[in-house]
Amino acid sequence: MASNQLMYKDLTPAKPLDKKTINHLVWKSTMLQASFNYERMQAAGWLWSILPGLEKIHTNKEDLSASMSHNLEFFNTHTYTVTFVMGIVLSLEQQKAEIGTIRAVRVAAMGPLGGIGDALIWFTLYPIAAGICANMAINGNPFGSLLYFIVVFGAQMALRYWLFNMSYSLGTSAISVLTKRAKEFTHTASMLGVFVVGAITCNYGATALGIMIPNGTTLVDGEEVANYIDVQGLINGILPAMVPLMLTLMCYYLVKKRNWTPTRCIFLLLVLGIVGCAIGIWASSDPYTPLISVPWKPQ
Amino acid sequence: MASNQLMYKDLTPAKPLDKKTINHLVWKSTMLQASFNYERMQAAGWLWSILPGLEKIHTNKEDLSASMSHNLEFFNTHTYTVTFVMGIVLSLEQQKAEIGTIRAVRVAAMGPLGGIGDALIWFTLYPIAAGICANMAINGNPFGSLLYFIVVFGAQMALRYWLFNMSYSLGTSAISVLTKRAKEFTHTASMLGVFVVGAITCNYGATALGIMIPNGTTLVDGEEVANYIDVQGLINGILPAMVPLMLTLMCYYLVKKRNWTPTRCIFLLLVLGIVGCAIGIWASSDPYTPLISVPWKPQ
Amino acid sequence: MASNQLMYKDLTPAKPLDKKTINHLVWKSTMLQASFNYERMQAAGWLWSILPGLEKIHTNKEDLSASMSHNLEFFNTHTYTVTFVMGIVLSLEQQKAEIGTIRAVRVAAMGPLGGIGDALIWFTLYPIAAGICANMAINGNPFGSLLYFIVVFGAQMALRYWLFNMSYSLGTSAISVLTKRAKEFTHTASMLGVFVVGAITCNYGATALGIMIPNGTTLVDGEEVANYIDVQGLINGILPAMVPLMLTLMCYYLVKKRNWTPTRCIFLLLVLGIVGCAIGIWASSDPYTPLISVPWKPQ
Amino acid sequence: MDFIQIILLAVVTFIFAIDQYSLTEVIYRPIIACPIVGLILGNPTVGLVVGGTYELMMVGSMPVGGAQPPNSVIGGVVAMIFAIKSDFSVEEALGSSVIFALFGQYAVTLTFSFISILMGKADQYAAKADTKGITRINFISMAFLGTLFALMAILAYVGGVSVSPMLKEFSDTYSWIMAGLGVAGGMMRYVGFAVLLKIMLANDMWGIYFAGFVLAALLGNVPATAGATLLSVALVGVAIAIYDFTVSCKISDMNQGGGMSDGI
Amino acid sequence: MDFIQIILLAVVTFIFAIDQYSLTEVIYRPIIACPIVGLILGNPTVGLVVGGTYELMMVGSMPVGGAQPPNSVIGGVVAMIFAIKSDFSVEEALGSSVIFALFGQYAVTLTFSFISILMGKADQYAAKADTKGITRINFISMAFLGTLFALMAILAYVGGVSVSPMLKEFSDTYSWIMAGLGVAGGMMRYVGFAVLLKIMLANDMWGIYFAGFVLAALLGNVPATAGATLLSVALVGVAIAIYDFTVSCKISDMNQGGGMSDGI
Amino acid sequence: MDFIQIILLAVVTFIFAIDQYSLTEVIYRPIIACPIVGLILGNPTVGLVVGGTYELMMVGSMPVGGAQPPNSVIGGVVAMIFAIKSDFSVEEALGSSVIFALFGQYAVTLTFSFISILMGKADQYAAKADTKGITRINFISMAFLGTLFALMAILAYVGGVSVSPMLKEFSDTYSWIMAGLGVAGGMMRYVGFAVLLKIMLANDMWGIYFAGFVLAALLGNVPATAGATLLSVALVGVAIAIYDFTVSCKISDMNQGGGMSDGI
Ligand SMILES: OC[C@H]1O[C@H](O)[C@@H](O)[C@@H](O)[C@@H]1O
Ligand SMILES: OC[C@H]1O[C@H](O)[C@@H](O)[C@@H](O)[C@@H]1O
Ligand SMILES: OC[C@H]1O[C@H](O)[C@@H](O)[C@@H](O)[C@@H]1O
Repeated sequence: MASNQLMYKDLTPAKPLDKKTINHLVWKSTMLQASFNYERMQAAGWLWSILPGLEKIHTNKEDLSASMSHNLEFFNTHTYTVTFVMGIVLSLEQQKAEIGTIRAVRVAAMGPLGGIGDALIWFTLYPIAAGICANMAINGNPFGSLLYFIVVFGAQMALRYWLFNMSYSLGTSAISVLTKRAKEFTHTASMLGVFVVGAITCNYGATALGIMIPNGTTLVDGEEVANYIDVQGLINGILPAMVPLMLTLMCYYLVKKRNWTPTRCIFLLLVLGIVGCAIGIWASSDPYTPLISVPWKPQ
Repeated sequence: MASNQLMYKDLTPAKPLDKKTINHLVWKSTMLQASFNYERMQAAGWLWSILPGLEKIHTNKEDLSASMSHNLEFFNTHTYTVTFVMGIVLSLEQQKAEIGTIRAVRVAAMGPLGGIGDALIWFTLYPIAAGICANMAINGNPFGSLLYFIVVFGAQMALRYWLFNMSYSLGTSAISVLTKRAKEFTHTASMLGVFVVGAITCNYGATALGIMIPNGTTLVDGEEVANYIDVQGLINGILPAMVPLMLTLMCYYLVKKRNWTPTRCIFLLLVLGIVGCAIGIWASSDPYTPLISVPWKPQ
Repeated sequence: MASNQLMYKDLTPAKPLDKKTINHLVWKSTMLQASFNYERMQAAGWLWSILPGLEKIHTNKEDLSASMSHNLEFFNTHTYTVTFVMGIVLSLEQQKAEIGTIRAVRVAAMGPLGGIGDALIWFTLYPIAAGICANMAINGNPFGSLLYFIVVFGAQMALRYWLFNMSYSLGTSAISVLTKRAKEFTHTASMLGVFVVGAITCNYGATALGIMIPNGTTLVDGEEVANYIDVQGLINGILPAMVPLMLTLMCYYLVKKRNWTPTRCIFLLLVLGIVGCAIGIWASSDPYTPLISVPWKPQ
Repeated sequence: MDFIQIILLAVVTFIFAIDQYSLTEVIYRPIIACPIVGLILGNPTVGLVVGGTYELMMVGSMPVGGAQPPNSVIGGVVAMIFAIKSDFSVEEALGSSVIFALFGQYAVTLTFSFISILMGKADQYAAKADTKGITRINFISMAFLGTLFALMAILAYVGGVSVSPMLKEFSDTYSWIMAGLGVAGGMMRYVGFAVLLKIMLANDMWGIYFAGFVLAALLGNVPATAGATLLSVALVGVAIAIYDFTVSCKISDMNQGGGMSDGI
Repeated sequence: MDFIQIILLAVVTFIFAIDQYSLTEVIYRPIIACPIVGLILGNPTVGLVVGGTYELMMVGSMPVGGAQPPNSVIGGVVAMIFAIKSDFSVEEALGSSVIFALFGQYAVTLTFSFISILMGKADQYAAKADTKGITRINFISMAFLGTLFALMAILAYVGGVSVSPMLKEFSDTYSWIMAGLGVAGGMMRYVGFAVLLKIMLANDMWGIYFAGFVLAALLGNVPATAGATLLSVALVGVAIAIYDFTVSCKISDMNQGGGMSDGI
Repeated sequence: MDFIQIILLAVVTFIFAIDQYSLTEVIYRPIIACPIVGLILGNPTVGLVVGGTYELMMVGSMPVGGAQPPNSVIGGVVAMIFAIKSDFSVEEALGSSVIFALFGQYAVTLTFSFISILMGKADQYAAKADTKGITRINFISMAFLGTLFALMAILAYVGGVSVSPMLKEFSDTYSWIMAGLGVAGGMMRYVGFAVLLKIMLANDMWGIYFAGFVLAALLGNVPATAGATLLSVALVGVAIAIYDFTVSCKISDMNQGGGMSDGI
């Protein structure tokens, strides 16, 4: 292993990557998670993705191995925005920057980009596309599926392409900004993420109570009609989507303060869902009879 | 009077207050305004509230009198959030801090906490509770009254308890923050207060004009129906709740720039209300005939 | 020309302008653009507007000519908010400040005031007035026109009057603020302007697509009714007012990045409008038949 | 004239009077106090209706910085007497009570002036570390306030029943006065708002005031969010407050020669 | 052909032309100018309808930084002539007038170029402290603009009446051209927006632009706040602006070695 | 039992499994994958209905920081088998599939643990600059994941058809379990939210979280903006982000001895 090498042997800047190689790299970036694992996350996929670039840049085998080695260190970012990191790292490699610098830039970039990606892609782009297309599909229109593909894949490839080219051309001029501003970038990206997740908690949080407390009867057209107090209705009057909010905060608390694994949370929710229906407290699109007959779940 | 003493005689820190005393103090805090007055506001009630703590801390009579004396100085904050001040002051007393420090902390804390309390409790919590419960009561449901009590008193005691314990355990570590950040705390609390009051001006400002300017007639089903221009409707098209806004700004102007007392403002509003109805310009849930017959108030 | 003079000959401060002269100047300010031109914009009108003041201040003819000369330099601001500049400049003239100072203040003030004026007057006050009054006029009510005049002209004159008096009385005390804060003023004014323009893009952007894609037929009451996919409806589901937004951004791009003149943009829009209707893609209040018969424009 | 009623009324009013500033600060609110009075006067349901309506009218009429709003305890007691003993409608009862609420406010300010006098005594107790003395002063103060209010309630009961036919006739003839009182009652809260603004509003906060106003206009006019208006506003307000505080601290740290700040 | 009408039309157009940039800057607006023209041409009601509609179409088409939008004075005069003299519908009249509004815009830029030439003269007057000379230059400029517009109005009157049957037929046959002109007329404002953005929009302001957009989308689509959209946006904008200014000043004070800043 | 169906199903599942993390990261989504499975099983329309419904259920159930949500590929395949082969309703099919999606999630974590073992090998290849070796490791990983999933799909097909009558009866008798599974399925996304918050939420960001919540409540409940909720939120979020970044940079520049910052 050559990973404790500080500088490349051959310090002559390589030729800038040509258009073709860049396009190849953009497509290759989709393989980032081919070998995702819990030890180094995307490391091996990252290395694989940038290999076509590294091979062009490091004609010297010793340097290539040095480069490959440090690019096999822990790596994790969003799978679309990764091309920004690719562009800047390859630009540094091409200019034969110090290995420590390359590593610092890679690490400084991957965090905020991961956060922004999760928020704006997983939690914004996909839900938007789902919102537009799902109902078409549900109505039996295959164009819904097609449109979904076009929107998400189109946006994805455009983003990958644009980010790569932008950051590659920024190149060294962006290093100082990236490392000097790392703290600010992370803070800003986190704010954006938290804001978006706040929104999606409300917008796509669909869990609701199905508790209808009997409240006497009224005579309508000579017939006795039962009245119910709809607890979810009362909650909506206090704060809409309060149940999803509470459940999210509960999960947050468990994951953050009690160190639960996400999987454990998932099982808790499974239990909550089933037990809740056993005692008839959840609303369900699917009509059901609780296990226990409860007064708030009229047959 | 011993209030010009700078330090306690006995500087050995007292034993931390036990759980029982703390609970006692939390309940005692509800007596903060027992002897509210215009000279020192809540001072004597404040002293009374923290006495159980002081007695435990200052076994030395001289120190007790010194402590009681400086705790009788002018004091005013919100009656719920006061426990935050209690916690930190008692923590300082227990550690036998310099009297000047205790005084500074007490004064730095009472202002912003008062503002936050007024805004978030008087102008947010109570109106929310009223909004939820009043209509139940109006419909004859005694649960409305009960729920109101549960919500407001529950929130109150939880807040008192939490704030006391938090600030007591923060203790000395919070002093520097509190005194160093006093300006920022006040600014932030004021912003919050102003924001909330802006909202409640719109949300609970119910005053409306009842001016209906006759505007010809239309033939509907063979009958002549009079048309009216609803001035309030026009105003709503410019800015909803404009009348409450204007009246609030008027009161602000009088109180702030003309040094009116609030009571004088209240009398002005009384006159405005009555005179306005005399000439038929206000809308009223209670139908009325103006003193003077005016064209914009059709019978 | 005396414009390279640095100081006035007579440095004794002149008598403050009397109420009458001030009122005269406020009215005179409406002539700011009497001789608007592409070389110096409002310079000659500006000079004309402040002349009554300059004549009172500079009894010495040499100074008057010096003052007139430097006040003929390039000048451009919003035509209502100009009185703020007038007030402060005349206050400096009256105190016989250095000519460089006067020039600096004039230049520092005109930029942000122009921006604020454009945003809050051209793009806020006028549209609000139009929104309130236009429909009255369209319904044949001449009061709509009258109200428009009252609102806009009233606001205008009140603003001119208030700004003049405020800035004149601020006088020298405001110089340091104005010049020291010039950057901040400009930034803030720009933010305000951009925010308001964002709003009006959405609020008054009325361009919409008229594309109705045929989508089979349904049997309603025994009759075949054609179904259409309303493309504008789909767009509204993604972002309301997206078309106006795109067109605005297009114009921005052309004007900013491609250095197009506004007039060229106008012609482009003219072509877009006509060609778009030729192929039936625009919605129009006026029913029309496209030049080319297209499937998405049912007859 | 029912003595038991009078005595019970005096007792609860005594308690409500103190509860306005100490104890729970909740049961004195019209929505709770009025039904209790209603129970005493024999019609708790009218108490609920009057209480709920009056509660809404009194939203925002809160003491801020010691400035007293019209007094809802006296207002509520009087309104209940009119509503039950004299068969006034809810509107009439509340309209008529507006004036009496002002008397109540006056009684409060009187009390607060009186208690000021006791402060010298309190200083002496403190100097002698006489904790009993401090306790005594607080009890005296509460007793004073409670007694004053109880007396006013008795007076209202006795006077209210006899004066009400006249008042009823008056309110029919001069409907504009009753309506005007009702409108004025709804306006009282603006004074509370103004006092808070006086204390809090710095010149750089006008914008924030209007922003709160606009946000409430939006939330309050969308049916699904209307009920959550103030809670939502508070949440957004907290967001702004945290941000403001964080930035202010960072800036002031810079000033003090660099340093570290982590927000709250 | 009615001479009185022509003369009156020329006179008011002369005034409107100047009023666009000086005087009131209000009466030239379609909502006022068109009814006046309508009065002259014998049908003020049509003037109100055309004026109100045209006013809405011209919202946002304002001169920014000296960049001229299509000219609403000429546009309005021509539309009125078509609507009254040739019985065009409001849509047809306004559609047809779009082209003429462009001529009007051209006339304005011509004038502004011409006046540039006078600036040398103005410098000489200033050097001689000749205040009369400055006055004269301003009067000449206004007279030039007014006269040019008055002539265009006369031409429109004379030509409009004779050309209109042809135009009418044209507009029936080529309804897409008329519709296209109308659509284009509604698009003109985007240029105004773009020019303002060009002047103001720094890179760090894209977000604020979209925030304004989203706020307006919300306010404009809630019926109760729709009418108040722009006023509300302005209030919120002022809140943001004050905050930005306060923070910027604080930061820049820090930079200059600490100091005091109290916001505005 | 149709062999062609089984083979095709195995092949597409193999691809979807890889596509979850590499390739397009789109076609594996229920809205696309389910119709494809439907095509294979002979009923693409049911595939569209199940896929669209499942897509909405899976919104927000995304991997964040490597934390895996219930697996929608396996969930989708199983649901499709139930829906087509066993005539379950969409709700029943999706409810039943929730458990299987958990198995799928387990298979993924298994794979990610297995691949960890290969990293030592990868280091050796890197040290020798053996690019082929790196390529090989990636292919092996994908093949492992794909094969595991393909096997699960075959198992589901074979087992699903035989187990379904029992399951059907079960789901009729214990409707609360099926409903509970459905409700739980809709809750899974909260874990995704919580994981993101865990990574991102600093103490000074609670306000911003609630602000996002409130803005979405507004936008989502105004019909005209509901469709644009998340896009609008993103735009406003970008506005806040840019502002925060600009201010933070300015402040930190001050700290470093003054300097210039122009925002982004
Ligand atoms: O303003 C702070 C505080 O001041 C006084 O003590 C009273 O009016 C309280 O109700 C208020 O909370
Ligand atoms: O932009 C400032 C200013 O520039 C020019 O003077 C004109 O276009 C005015 O209408 C505008 O207000
Ligand atoms: O959080 C960043 C990133 O972490 C992991 O790599 C995966 O969960 C991705 O889906 C995610 O985008």
